[in-house]
Amino acid sequence: MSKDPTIVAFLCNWCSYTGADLAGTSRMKYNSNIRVIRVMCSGRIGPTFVLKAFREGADGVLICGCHPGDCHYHEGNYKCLRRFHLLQKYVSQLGMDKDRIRLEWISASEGKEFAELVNNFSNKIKEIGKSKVRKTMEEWT
Amino acid sequence: MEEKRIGVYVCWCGTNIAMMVDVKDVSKEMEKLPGVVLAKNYKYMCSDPGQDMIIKDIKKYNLDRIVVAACSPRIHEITFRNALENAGLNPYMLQMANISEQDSWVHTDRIEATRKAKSLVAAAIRRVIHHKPLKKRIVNVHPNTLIIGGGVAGMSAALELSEAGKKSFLIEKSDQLGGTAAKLKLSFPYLNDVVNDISNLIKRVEKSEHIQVILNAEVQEIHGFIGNFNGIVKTTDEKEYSIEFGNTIVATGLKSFDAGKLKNYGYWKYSEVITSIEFELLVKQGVVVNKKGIVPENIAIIHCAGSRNENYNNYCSRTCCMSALKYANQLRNLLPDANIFEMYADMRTFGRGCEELYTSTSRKGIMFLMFDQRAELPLIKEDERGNGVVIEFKELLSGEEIQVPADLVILMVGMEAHENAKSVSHLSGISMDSNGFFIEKHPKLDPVATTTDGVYVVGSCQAPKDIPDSVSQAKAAVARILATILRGTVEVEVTTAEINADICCGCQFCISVCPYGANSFDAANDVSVVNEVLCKGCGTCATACPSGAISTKHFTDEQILSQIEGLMAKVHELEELETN
Amino acid sequence: MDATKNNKSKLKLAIYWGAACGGCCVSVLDVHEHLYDIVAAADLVFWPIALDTKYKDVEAMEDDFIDITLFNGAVRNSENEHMAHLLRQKSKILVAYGSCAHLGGIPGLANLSDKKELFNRVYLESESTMNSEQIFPQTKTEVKEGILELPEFYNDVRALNQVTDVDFYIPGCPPTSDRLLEVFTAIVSGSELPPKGSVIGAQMKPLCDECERKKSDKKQVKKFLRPWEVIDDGETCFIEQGLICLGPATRAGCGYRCIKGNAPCRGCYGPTPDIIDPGAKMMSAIATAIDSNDPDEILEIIDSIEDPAGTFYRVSVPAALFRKKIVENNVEVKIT
Amino acid sequence: MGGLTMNTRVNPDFEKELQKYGKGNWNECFHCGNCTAICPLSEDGFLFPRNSIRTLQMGLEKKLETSIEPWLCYYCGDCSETCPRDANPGELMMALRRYLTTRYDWTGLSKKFYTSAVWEYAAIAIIALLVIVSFLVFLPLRPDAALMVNESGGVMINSLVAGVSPDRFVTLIEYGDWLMAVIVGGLLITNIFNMYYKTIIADKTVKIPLSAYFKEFWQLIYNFVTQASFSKCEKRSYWLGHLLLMTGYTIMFIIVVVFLPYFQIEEVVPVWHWQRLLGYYATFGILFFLGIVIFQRLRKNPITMKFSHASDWIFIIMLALTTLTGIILHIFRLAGMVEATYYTYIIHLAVLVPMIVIEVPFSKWSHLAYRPFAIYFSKLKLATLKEKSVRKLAPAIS
Amino acid sequence: MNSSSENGNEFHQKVHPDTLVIGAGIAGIQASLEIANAGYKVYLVEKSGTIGGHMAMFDKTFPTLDCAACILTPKMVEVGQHSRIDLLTCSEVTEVNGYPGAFKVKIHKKARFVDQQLCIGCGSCAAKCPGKAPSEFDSGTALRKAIYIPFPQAVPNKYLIDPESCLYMQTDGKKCGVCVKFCPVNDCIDLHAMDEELNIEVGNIVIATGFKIFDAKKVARFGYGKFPNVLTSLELERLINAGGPTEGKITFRTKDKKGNWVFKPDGGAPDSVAIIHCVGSRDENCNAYCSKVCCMYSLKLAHLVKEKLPATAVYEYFIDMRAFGKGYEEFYQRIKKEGVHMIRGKTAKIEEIKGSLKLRSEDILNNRIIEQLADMVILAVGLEPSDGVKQLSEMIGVEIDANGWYKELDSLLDPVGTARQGVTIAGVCQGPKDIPDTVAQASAAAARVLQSIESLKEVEFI
Repeated sequence: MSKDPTIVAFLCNWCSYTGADLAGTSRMKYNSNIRVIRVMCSGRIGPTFVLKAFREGADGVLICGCHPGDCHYHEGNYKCLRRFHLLQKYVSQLGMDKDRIRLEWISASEGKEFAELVNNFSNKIKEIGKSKVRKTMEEWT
Repeated sequence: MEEKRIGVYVCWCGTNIAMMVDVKDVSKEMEKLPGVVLAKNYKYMCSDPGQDMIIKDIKKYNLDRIVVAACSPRIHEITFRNALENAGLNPYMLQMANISEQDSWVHTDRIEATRKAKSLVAAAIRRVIHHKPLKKRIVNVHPNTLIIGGGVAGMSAALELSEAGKKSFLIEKSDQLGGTAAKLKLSFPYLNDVVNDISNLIKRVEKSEHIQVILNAEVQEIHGFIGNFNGIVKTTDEKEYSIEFGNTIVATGLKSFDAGKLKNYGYWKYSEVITSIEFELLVKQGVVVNKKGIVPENIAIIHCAGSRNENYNNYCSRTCCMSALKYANQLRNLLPDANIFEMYADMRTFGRGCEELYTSTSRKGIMFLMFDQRAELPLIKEDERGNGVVIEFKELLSGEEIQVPADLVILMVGMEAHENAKSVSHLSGISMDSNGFFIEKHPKLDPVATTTDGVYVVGSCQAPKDIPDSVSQAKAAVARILATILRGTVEVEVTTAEINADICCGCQFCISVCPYGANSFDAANDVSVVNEVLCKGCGTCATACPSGAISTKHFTDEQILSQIEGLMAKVHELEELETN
Repeated sequence: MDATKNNKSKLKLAIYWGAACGGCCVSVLDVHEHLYDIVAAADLVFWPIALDTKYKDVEAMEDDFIDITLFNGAVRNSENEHMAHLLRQKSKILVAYGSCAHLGGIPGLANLSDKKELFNRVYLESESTMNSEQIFPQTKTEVKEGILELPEFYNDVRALNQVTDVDFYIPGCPPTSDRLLEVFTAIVSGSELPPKGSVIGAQMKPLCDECERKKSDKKQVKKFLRPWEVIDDGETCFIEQGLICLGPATRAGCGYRCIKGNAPCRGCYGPTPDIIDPGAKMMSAIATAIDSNDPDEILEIIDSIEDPAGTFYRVSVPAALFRKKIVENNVEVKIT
Repeated sequence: MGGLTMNTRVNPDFEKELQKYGKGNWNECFHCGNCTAICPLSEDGFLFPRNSIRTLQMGLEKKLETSIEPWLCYYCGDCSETCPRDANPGELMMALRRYLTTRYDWTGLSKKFYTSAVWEYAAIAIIALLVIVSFLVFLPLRPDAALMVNESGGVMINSLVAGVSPDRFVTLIEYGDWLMAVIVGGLLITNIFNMYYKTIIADKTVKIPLSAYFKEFWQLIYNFVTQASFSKCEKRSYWLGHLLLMTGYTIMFIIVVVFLPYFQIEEVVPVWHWQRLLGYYATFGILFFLGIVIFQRLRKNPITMKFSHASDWIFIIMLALTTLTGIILHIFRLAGMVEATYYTYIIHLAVLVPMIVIEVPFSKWSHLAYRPFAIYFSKLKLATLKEKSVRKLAPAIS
Repeated sequence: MNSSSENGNEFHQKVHPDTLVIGAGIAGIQASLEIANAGYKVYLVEKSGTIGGHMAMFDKTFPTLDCAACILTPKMVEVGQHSRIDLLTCSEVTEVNGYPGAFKVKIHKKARFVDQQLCIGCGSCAAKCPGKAPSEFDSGTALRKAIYIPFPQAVPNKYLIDPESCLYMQTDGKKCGVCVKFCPVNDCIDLHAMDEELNIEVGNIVIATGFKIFDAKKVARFGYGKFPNVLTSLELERLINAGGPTEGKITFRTKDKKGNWVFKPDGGAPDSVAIIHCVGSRDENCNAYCSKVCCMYSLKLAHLVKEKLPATAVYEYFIDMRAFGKGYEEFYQRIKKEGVHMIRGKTAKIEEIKGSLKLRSEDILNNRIIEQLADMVILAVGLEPSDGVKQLSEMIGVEIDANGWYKELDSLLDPVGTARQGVTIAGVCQGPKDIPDTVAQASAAAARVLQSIESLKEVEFI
């Protein structure tokens, strides 16, 4: 079986994690190569977590937060948006395809949208192919 | 560091998980991980025997950390934390892995789903190693209650509280109490005259010394958390009240759908076409005439105006069928020999006494016609054969394309969210679904509470409902509030931020980041400090802190990084297993 | 001075430089007159920049002969690696002295490109080079006198701890002499050494703790500027003036000498404790300081940060999670 | 949008109009489809009774007038028993049959009789009087009637009238019969044509080829004779009872009208003679079933007998009186009581003639004709609608 | 609160802080928890051997399809472990005297014959027990032993003996008694335990007696009881439930060796399932009222059948599809999209032909008769007041309406109070309703109790 790429997803507890649960209760089907880590707000997700995920071998990182204006803590998602763009610039400077990192807004009632997002992102990552970060960094020749 | 003793429990959840995830294989695999003392699986972990098993194991094997792989932590993290507490273990030494809503229910390949479950549980195990015991914070509860919305739900809640001797602030946007209920003449299903019932209710609210009614007022801001809220209310004549309260009840109700949007009904074009709200006014004055002032001979009542249709509102507004029957009865009394037509999609008369009203109304010579409210709506146009209009549509029960003459058409407009619903949800820190209704914590576990402690949603603002159901919900919220007031204190979430003074250099990056102003600069010690009372634990400042001095309890960098490591390590291990 | 004299009372001190600029060795001299105290307390047995001890002399020493070795400079080629292993074998305490040994330093920036791009740039494309036959340096070249050998040029630069086991780190580019002195006197006085692997000669708190510039909570930036684009008022914190200063993410201990020279901190003293990626935290802080919520405006402001990798990892690319260039097939990289 | 096809306008008043033809709270029906499903006679293309209730509720007069579904129902009452809303659909079909009878009758008398019982009673009384007077005046009893007893002691029935020979008397009666038959038959046939026009000709949706008429003709006879579809109803006892009555009545009709001369003869044939047996069977058939019906209608149980319209009673009573007077006539005749026979004979005719004249074309009797024709017409339509929807398919739902 | 005239209906002085809750379905459980969590004592009286009521039998709940056990069992655990809730199972209220605020209640507690403290729930007694009876919890789809636990997650999670099916008790001690021998804990089972009478004093009474389902045998034309594969909706719920007799598989009802009809996991799955709405409801011949929940639970069952047997064709015969609540209409549209055939037209009768069932119904919207062969037919039976409602209402002095549902004080503004102060009603005993409305009404009843204790407390709350 071809090694399916692995995607690490950081979901905020109030909106996107609830949306993912809703996709579950509505029995939507999506690609199983995604692994979810729950944080209280998308504002908690910073470059360190994303870089660590890639360093540990993730092929794609998905960050989801509440729609602008819906954040349970009012502004967490805006901060996440700012870090996301700077991080994309940094990683492309290091030679990694910046589309391996994706930020989307998923609300508590958007189960279907979450399922579609996962499928479409995992297809995109399959297209780009598996990430070489872990191999490159562990190579000491 | 003393050695960690972890217990892992994988739940079948009946067949919900077991049908797609090989739970036995997962629990066997987890035994190999470092720190894991035992790994078991059981049919219903959240049940009595399930929780007992955890409690007994903790005592028997003196476990100090528990991982439960089951459904979403949003549903049962509290349940298992209580189980840990009963076993004498700090409730925060628990980590859950969501292998049902986010694994077995959403994948189709059993091998893949089981492999995913293994990496999720391995990640949870690596994370729980870094969990630290946390003590729940107890805060006092202010006995007053803020009630937003002076409709029948808000008033019932205020009255129930005042009869228990508790004070409440009743804030009403318009200039009078009563909301939609005040506009009614009769109620369904027993067609009792409610005018004086509602006015008595309003009088009792105005008379009660425990209820401070503030009309023409809107809440500008709310700060604080359960038990310790404070807010500012501003009235249209610029008066300002700053109030303190322990709980909030949102009872803002709904407004009626704007009939003008329904092109086919020509609400603005024809004076014969009125909405149910306008009909209530007419019938209250006891004279039923259309806008031309003519007493109608043919009256058509059209259900589902703006409801159950993709182009307008997709949901059912629940109370219009019964109101329509009520109107048919009122019309029959006022105009004994008028022809009354009632056009419905599904006759939804489900409540107590409602089917009986439907039966008795059918005996009153009312022609019930069925139309498909999801297809093209019936068309209203001029009646060539005389004054008044004609409604043309396909009647489903006979399959005939028919024409109904009418010189009065009553549109049973559905309900929808107020324009300012979004700002109310912001204000009180609750969330709204795609239809604009406020989201309850759990439709069955907790139908009136919200994910924000101390804030309750009652009445139609949570979803369209009739008066008795709204009153039930209002009193249900009061039950929970009375319980917290009587106990005097309430436990508050404790995953707030904390600043390590040895590392913090006072660079003040974190001050402006916090929307709640929980971080402040202590000039004396040249460090920033967190006000645990205001902090809600979102963690944005922890990620913004350049020196890593700030971390949020239970979501520290170390915990999340180790969760990532555990996750990916298991993925690679299984991949190697796969290839060779 | 006879380095090999076996004088029991004196400590045997060795200083070596790998891929370095020599600044660290010079910083040892910066102690000025205290040099005599050092020399009094310790014998310099190996210090290529100053003494003529040969490699084979070091190889001749028995293990742990040297008490303390201050290894500065990164590991760029096989010679640096060889000496690193050798000195590790020969010395009781191996100290990564200075940013290059500690984090990879300025040479570490080479990791943003790979060996092929470097060689092309240096030996083909550089404006002053005429190399039509495309001759590249080889590890072995035949000449009539015999075989010339050069050390192998590794594909990436590494910090000392990525090559061998390091006891202590003294950060700084170069480390300030006062810190060196304090460390040295501490060792000489035989006081109890901190746990292995800890960073010495620097504080736990970031630079802002020392820095006298006025700080406030107005950390919102509409546009990031380069030092020459701002008339610095000399008092307020650089970040509040739109300059990226890595002070808040860098350990104090250097006496904020750069900021005294009106230049924003470059982070040479390395990250604060328990940080797994030196640049990521500062990048996160700076991004959070962007004063806009509109995606396009954010991109615009980020355009004003020309070179995130170079800015946030000035001295620490090899110590980063993304420690070197990743070659992905479909991504061509714009070399600034 | 809907402009093209002329939408038929609903008429809420029609339902009040129909109340006259039968009591039933049909507007209580909420269209659950239970009655149509429970009825074994309802089939695709001719669904009833729900469809008819709907048409009635909406006041689609034209559609109602052209529908033959009411005639396909034999009123077994299953639908009314199981109706969740007590809308008793069975009674509606009965009312519709009465209504349709008035619509088919071009003279308008039927409507008068159905809508006001007084008219019907009056009409019957007038005709009865007419018969009695005409007898008393034109065919008085012979003074020496007492002699008119034949050797076996039975009254020579045909020779009771003064101045008229027995065969002459019989032919007179026969002429009367035929005259009545012609008038009444004519009316009935024209009504049947009216029914044919309304249900087949006016219905543009289906064109019946000529060949179908002959191919399906056997249906007409078969259903007339056996009421085959009634046998499909759950309660077969209703069918048998009705069959008994029908056969008895037909026999009586044939004996009295068609072969009058061979039956109304002077001699009194012995008991076991086939003519008398035939008579006794016919009488028993009618009386037995009528007895049950009358008993049930009085007790208003079962549900089919719960609502009795005036026309129901009149039809039953007239039929019963005719039979009873026939029996008494027979007894008096056998007993040789000449005067009694004569007067009973007059009364017998005074009941028989109005029944034929009123009931046959204008009232309940007409269902004998309309039902078989309705079945025949329905078979015609079904035969031409070749693509009869295959019943046992999985419902293709949008 | 308008007080009614006779003195027997008025609070006179301080209200006794304890509360009696009758019936431990989700309504009783919710009310007890709300009151107990506010610090007052609750006596929770339950007729059967376990709390949980009907909700415990369901697999999933509409419209969110989250599993019923996942919602209910934690609340049951909380009740089981709550220090201020005194749980009395196998008990019934026999007498209520006193007046509002000071009711004296006599409770008859049937013997469980197994000591609740000692029993460790090992189950070795049940393994050996010869006595068998249809399991009430599985609504007859499976058999249980005479000594049994109603269901694995029951609270109290202890065994009890059903005297009717216990050989020992039927032959008053001559035969069997095998369970005592095999019980590892000595004198844990006492086959001669006597019933008890308890007398308690409470200030408020909450009635939450729930419902029983309509007996489908009353509609003979559907052939329930005659044709084996005509099931009630509750029976299908038990089949679909993983804890049920077939571990979640939908199978036919087959005859076992001894000739009684049982469901076995390998009983073979149906290829077509028809669900008939309004069985016993909206019917003048049975119950004229609408039972409010059958449309929605039928949609849910259709979805669950489709989910477990994707190839099976599912039909729903309904009159009006009453999907009125939050998310209900969207759920209805979703089920339609999942390929469940919705036919407007109530089935009239069912006949059995060569093992499969022929349904005859009118497909009104497509203007035709459908005679459909289905392997299995589910009757969406309506709700009726539970047994004993009449006596209980007379005992407590509150009225019930013609259909047997308790009468609320004011149909508009007080759906939980009754004509007698101190007595409140919650849940389906006041009329059919779904779980969210039941839970809300239970909390509302609790509010009335708390408010009554609070308002007449001597010491004014500071």
